[in-house]
Amino acid sequence: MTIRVQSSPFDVGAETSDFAAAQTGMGAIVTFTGVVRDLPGDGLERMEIEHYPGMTEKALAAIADQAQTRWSLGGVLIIHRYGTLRAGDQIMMVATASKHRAHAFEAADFLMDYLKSRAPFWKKEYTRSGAEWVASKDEDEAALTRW
Amino acid sequence: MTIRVQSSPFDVGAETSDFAAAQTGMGAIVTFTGVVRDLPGDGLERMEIEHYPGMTEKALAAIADQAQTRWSLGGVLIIHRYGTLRAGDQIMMVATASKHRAHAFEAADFLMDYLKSRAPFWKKEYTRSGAEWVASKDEDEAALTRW
Amino acid sequence: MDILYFAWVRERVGLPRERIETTAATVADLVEELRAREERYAAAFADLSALRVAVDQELTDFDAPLAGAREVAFFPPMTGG
Amino acid sequence: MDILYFAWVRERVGLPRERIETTAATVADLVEELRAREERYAAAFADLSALRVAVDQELTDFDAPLAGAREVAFFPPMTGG
Repeated sequence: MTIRVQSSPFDVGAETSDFAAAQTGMGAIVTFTGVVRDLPGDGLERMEIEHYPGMTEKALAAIADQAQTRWSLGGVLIIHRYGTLRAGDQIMMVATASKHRAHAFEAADFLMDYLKSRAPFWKKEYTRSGAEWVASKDEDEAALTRW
Repeated sequence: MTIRVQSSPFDVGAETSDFAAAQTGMGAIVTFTGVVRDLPGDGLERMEIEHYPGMTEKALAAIADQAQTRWSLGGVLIIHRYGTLRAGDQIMMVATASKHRAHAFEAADFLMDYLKSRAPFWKKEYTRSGAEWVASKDEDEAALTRW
Repeated sequence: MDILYFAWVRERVGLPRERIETTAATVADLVEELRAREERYAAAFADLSALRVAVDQELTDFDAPLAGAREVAFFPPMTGG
Repeated sequence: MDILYFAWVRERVGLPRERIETTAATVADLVEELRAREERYAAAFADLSALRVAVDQELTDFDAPLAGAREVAFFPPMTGG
């Protein structure tokens, strides 16, 4: 299991390559990459991501542990950035490997749902008209009941 | 939409990078990579993948079209190899991009289910004790009823 | 009409493709014609439930009409991915 | 005890962390103490349903006991991913 919380960009291609190369006996590899979207209207000047150093790493490791308990997985990778990002920047990625494609897909989907609502990150969006904390969505919390 | 049917290996890292770079306004990118697994017991000497040139490309394009009709997607990429492969070789990949993570996940999962049962590829496994065509699984056909 | 065979169907028939003259109205009629030819065809087409068919590169059923068809392919269920 | 604030809770309280002496038995008791201090705390803790709390870096509830706790953090619902 690899957990990285970093302000610097990551290279999704190199990460995917390295992750795939590190797996043995796995038939299926799924990756998810989250990208900062521009805002309609004013446009996004930048996004600031705040996190809780210490707790963040623990929370992500606990989520990855849960995934490894629920599905038969090889590797699990989670990378999440903090600090200043702009539209088009890659904000985070997860990767899962399993012998079975359904496990790899479900585990990646699960990681994303939990990461959104249980890992201590907060986003603030800056536009020409001001700055606003991104509100959590009821649907994100509701998504956890799928698992 | 990009469909590639090729005997040569592909670089999953470079493909993921290029795919991600080509998307605009997409918040979510999902990739699935299929890897040849070794066989218990005798071990896999090699796998030969046969396909139906002409129909293969059409069938994959039709599956990608269906995905684009059902979900709100940016790009869709499908790469599938044919010819000789060995354990650990990457056999195929799909990538999907969407504004919404659920769409990207579901579309990639759908592409895999359809590709398995509706694209004209056949696998033959060679071991020390002989060669055998891989039998289709009832569960693969059943998976299509999810959609 | 071009007839194509893939995977173990190809191996049983002993060739990947052939051109034949036929007046078969449906895929099923064509299968009957082929079966009657030689033992290797009878072996390849022994169990239709184990076979799939494409007419002009589109998956279809054994009762599909062949009017205007240029290419018919027989093969086992696909195992890609 | 170290008290940490994140996102708009941090902005309302006006600082990211502070060390306080408290005999509060539960998180809810601690919130009452903080609210009574100054207007900026009252503003930050006006609506508990909009807040989440972690004790020693584990998410928990407002009725969680504080015996032995070294670090309590208050923040809005997370929005990562």
